[in-house]
Amino acid sequence: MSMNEFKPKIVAFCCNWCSYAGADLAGNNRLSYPADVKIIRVPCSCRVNPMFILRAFQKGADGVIICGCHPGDCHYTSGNYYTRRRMALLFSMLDYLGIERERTRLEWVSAAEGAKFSQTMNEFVEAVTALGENKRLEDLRCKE
Amino acid sequence: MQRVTRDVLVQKAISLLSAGTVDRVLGWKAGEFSYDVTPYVFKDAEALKADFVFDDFCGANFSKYLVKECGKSEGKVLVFLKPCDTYSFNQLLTEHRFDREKVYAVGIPCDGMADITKIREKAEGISEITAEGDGFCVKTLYDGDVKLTKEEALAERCLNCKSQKHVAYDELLGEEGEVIDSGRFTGVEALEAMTPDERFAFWKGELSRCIRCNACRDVCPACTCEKCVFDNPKSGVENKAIADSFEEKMFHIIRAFHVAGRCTDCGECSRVCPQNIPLHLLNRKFIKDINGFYGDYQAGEEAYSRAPLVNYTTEDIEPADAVKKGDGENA
Amino acid sequence: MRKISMDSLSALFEAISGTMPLFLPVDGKEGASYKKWEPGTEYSKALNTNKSAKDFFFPQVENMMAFKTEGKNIEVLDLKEDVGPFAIFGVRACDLASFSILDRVFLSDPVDSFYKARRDNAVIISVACSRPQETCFCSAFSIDAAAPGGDVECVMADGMVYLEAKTEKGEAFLKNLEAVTEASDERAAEAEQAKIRERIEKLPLANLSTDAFGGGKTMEYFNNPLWDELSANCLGCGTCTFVCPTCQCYDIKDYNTGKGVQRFRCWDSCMYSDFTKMAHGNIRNSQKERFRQRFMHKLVYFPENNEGIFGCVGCGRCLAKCPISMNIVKVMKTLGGADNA
Amino acid sequence: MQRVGVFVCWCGSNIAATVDVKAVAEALKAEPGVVFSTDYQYMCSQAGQDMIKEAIREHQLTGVVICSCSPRMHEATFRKTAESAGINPYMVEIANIREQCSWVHKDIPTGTEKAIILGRAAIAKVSLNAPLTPGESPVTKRALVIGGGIAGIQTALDIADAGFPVDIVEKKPTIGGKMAQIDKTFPTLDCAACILTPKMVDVAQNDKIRIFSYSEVEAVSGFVGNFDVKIKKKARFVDETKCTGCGLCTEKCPQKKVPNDFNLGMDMKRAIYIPFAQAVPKVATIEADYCNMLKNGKCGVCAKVCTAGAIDYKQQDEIIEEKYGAIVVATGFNPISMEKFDEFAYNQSKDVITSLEFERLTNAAGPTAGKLLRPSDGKHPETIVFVQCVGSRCDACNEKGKEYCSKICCMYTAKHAMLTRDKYPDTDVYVFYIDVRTPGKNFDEFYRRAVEEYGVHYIKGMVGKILPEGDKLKVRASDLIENKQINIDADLVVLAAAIEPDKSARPLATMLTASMDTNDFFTEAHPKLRPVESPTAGVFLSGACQGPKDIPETVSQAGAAASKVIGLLAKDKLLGNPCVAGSDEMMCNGCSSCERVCPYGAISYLDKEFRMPDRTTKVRRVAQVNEAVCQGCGACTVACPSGAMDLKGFKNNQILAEVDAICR
Repeated sequence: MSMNEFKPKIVAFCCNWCSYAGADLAGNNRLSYPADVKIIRVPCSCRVNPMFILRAFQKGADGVIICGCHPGDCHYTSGNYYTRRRMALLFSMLDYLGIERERTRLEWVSAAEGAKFSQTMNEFVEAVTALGENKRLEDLRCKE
Repeated sequence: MQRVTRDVLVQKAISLLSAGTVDRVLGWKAGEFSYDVTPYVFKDAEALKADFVFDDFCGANFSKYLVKECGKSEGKVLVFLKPCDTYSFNQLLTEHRFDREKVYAVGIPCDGMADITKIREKAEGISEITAEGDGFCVKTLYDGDVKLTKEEALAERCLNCKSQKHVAYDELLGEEGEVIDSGRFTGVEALEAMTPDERFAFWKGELSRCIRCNACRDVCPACTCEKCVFDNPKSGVENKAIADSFEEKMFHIIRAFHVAGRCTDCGECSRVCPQNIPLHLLNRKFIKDINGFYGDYQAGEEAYSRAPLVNYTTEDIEPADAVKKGDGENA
Repeated sequence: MRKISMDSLSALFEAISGTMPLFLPVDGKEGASYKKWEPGTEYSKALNTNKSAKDFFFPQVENMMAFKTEGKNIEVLDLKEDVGPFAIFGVRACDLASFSILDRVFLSDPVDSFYKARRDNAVIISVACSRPQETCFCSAFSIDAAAPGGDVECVMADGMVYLEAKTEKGEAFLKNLEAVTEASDERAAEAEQAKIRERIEKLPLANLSTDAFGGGKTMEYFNNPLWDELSANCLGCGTCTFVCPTCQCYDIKDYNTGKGVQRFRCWDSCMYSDFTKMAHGNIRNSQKERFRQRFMHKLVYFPENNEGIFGCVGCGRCLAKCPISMNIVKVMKTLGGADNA
Repeated sequence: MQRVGVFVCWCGSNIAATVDVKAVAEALKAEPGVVFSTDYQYMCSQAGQDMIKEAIREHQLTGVVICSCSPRMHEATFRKTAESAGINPYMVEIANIREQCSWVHKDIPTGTEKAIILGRAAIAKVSLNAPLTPGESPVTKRALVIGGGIAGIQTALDIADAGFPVDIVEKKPTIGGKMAQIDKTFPTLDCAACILTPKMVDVAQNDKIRIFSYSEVEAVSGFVGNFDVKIKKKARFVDETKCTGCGLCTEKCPQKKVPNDFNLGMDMKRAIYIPFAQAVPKVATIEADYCNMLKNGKCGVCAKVCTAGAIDYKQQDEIIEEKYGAIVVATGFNPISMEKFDEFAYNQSKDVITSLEFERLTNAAGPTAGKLLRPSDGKHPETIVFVQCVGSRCDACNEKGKEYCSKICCMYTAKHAMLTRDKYPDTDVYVFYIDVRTPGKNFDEFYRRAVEEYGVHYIKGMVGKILPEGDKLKVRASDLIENKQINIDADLVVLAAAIEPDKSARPLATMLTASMDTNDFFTEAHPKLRPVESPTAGVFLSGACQGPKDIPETVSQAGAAASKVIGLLAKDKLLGNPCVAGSDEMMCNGCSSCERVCPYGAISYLDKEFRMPDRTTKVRRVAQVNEAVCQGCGACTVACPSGAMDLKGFKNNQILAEVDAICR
């Protein structure tokens, strides 16, 4: 590993009931994924405001992933259905503005899917690393 | 040229005033020139006779004014609504933003409104603009008469008019029109067909002109928040100017997202932008996506309908597929 | 007086650019706006730019300083940029007049050093308005669009541009351009100026009068009931303020970059609900009060404090840009009574 | 400014092996607001907790950050620790540096760097935390059961047994529901009435239970522990308190042409009637549409013969208002209408009947006194065809039927076929099926007996068409196993109609703000783990209103719902989750976006007078969150464009602060 290899900053919003527990399970099973991923716990994926995602990019994130319960399994019955609509429209809009679509992702990870959590994060980090630094949604003031 | 004349509207307003149905009239007031009409609340027949205008420059959508105007007196206010204004009217009703009982809405036909910015590109030093047949004749200070076709003079939103039908009114003047299968998404489709690099360059060129005057927001009938997040220091995203190119994107993405599923595509945002940014291309992207992802939905078409972003089905499209669909597959 | 043919303008621009950066109106999607000249850049034919020329001296956003934090330590960084000489070509009389209004604010004690640095370094080449527009009313403020002034004054007539130095700085500047210009007498330029003055007299707003306004009129207008209807439908946006060449209000804000704090100033608008917001709230709570402030400032308060000089130059941008077509001319005509109607 | 203490746990070597805990504690000491930072081997141990408590006191900490295992593990532990040291338990934040750091990353520099960032995010968040207190609300110790079928009966009995008063609202004149109409039950073949009616009597005699029969729920407001319900008691024109149920009126009433709905219209009743002999309450009811006295004032026979003086032609609908702590929905099911199934000739021939009609035909109290006779001509049918899955398991595009399996039809059809062959061995019995589904105790044995012992002809295939011809029903069907078309001349055809939720369920769900699926079955709070609770707190589900069920399943769910209700009513006060949504009224537009996405119906609106900054007053519609109902998902916070709606414990600025700290 060379010293100046690009290490992306990844913010992962995980719902408390499924995906955060899935991440814990990945830990229990020692299923590794890059340390570039930092998790923020939210009660439900529907708590994730598009503003949080844009803010992450503004402050220097290179990728943002949102993880929630599988459709139909939401602890709050319907929260993730709203998430799905909001993110479908938001991601499509970001794509429309010419921002790389691989920088945002929504995944359904259950509390039992530690392996899926780890695999998803590995894939996501790989995809974002391939894109390189986030230039299109950056705020120059927040750069070094 | 509008098929309904100013005199008809004035007469209607005076008769409703004298019958006591309404105690004031929200209308357009003549300005200094042929084109600079101002929204104005007329209180009596004299003022109406003197200053009321209705012509090809009455583009302002009055629906939003009702939010402020309704509380001002016990009586009803008369409002004239063009077909596209009625969609905003319904949407505001859906969101409980004004008291329907305090309004008397008269639907009026519209033959498209002229865009003074577009006319200025063709004619400088305008001393008078008159409708002439299907187009316009612009008398200029230095270049004589300049003739403009409808396409050269009408606002983009009117050339791509989505509906001649009034979806809300107490009374209708003239014949009811139809919903139009317009080409309003062609601009969005053209962008979708570009590469991401081209799209990024396009939007950079457009949004970098933004001066954050907030005119788009302040005129928007979907933006009636008591306090906008961008004005609220507690929101964490408040700002008064575009201090970094990121903020122009933040402002316009969030604004478009906040009105997604609620935007009636009235086009006021693009009309008022002092920097000519085609802001409707953002809102229309959301409208087109919503139609493509969740089935056709026109905000305001039906009062009290459930907007797509406060609704769901268990079979909705996944975001990854949605983004791919934006490549033009859902054209 | 020097002259150069319109067809050779690019040679003039190239010559100026050889010594300092040159900015001039260029057509864009928004209309004309000032851009830096590069080979191939076309000078706009538009009468005036979409936004005013005040941005050169008082930009919308300007970084002032930064606080860099490291753990619990803090370091203050000066972010003032070094400003070198630059030239602005194509400034019209109204915008030029606006500079002297801004100077009264920014160059009076305490002097705004950011503003002053730019102002001192600028060479302003004005252009007389051969084709004033229907929205123009600079004559109401005794501004002569035929002789705008500046460091160098240009008059364009019959395919020629006539340049005349108006200041020492301008003389030096023109001297440097002798290779691309030739000497000329004043006749053609003066003839054009006379024509321009005739045109101005025929403009629709030519009769607009400021007689009803000025210092000492605060009580006459402040409680005028007409403010209610004038402001009734104002959207409270900042369009008029931001296109205005004389509006000079700003806010100073801090931005947390995560690594420290960047302090910047940016334009503010008295039309905004959070303008001059203080601990107790706003000093002007209704849109009527805010609207009144903007026009009272331009028509009464500013002249009261500045030897009768009004805070408006009649550029007409707000007439063209206000989303509801409410503007200073309508305010003057409504409040000013029969003289103006 | 918060005074934050940071406690970095080694978790033995679980964390310390991959994270340099000392370096983490040292680095976090430099963060704004941090006044104390340390590390320890086991923070969750008694010694570790004591260390935290002591630091809170010594350094006057106002916020605590624990860098340790997952908050799902010890958040509650550390909150209690903080509380016992005198600070609000919600002033604690956990940085998960074990499951989400030390266990998934390999080398110490990487692990340490990430642990510091996670710690920073927790510090940034806790700096914006505010003390939170769970709301308290009292519990009205009375339950309402909506629906008086076996589900409602069982739930009511179990709740009453625990000592809590229960009201049953039943829209029919008697409780008993569908089970009262059934003849025998599978797979034991005991008589339905024999096991149901004693329970009905228990209900009637239980002094904790009130029955509002011939009544409907009119309006529901309030929330868990505190529901206000309006019940409409429909006029039955008989004074319940006076009627002795002697039945004389029902014999003397001259209006004999009233279709008997209890027998599904297969015979007639009088205009004044008692649905069946064991009805509870055993009180007569007048069918107003048919009563001559009520229609034109000419008759009055019943009043004349009633020795108790119970007849009251002037009786009006009555509204009862009552408070409840819990509501159980037990609205049950109905067979779907066969009107659209032309291919089965249900409308053309009286001899094509539904399974429920078949139950009445074989019931001793039914229209034929239990003899299996054809409805058309009263003859004994010799060839009987049963058709399964009529309207069940249909394609989504088929608008006639349902996509789901109705679950009970396989078993009752086997029961019908078996009983027919048992009583009438001379009959030929065919059953057409798609699959035979028998996943229940003794179910498959039961079905095999029908085939093997009773010689019922089970044919895999669907009936394509039934044509009435003379006194026969020409049944055209396919046999998928033999792969051939078959034609049967049947005397009687019995359709196993799909079942659907009762039509009253949808408006009731709206009143309760309880969610439903697309088939109008009530949705559970969790499909696996909370199957008898609705997502709306305080609303419970019993029986087929939640999905198709047989009797034993219904009874067990009824008992489970009762136990949940008892658990709720046993509490004097309800403690809420303090991490709930709240609306800033000064910013709220009253637009209803939040209300529309709330899965719990926790948001309502109020027209409130506000004093505006310009010293005027203005009435505005603003959102109100009922903290007892809100579960804290946060859907509303994103739906709100103005940001007026925020979620305590996960406020916008807290999450933004975490984002900022991570991306720094």
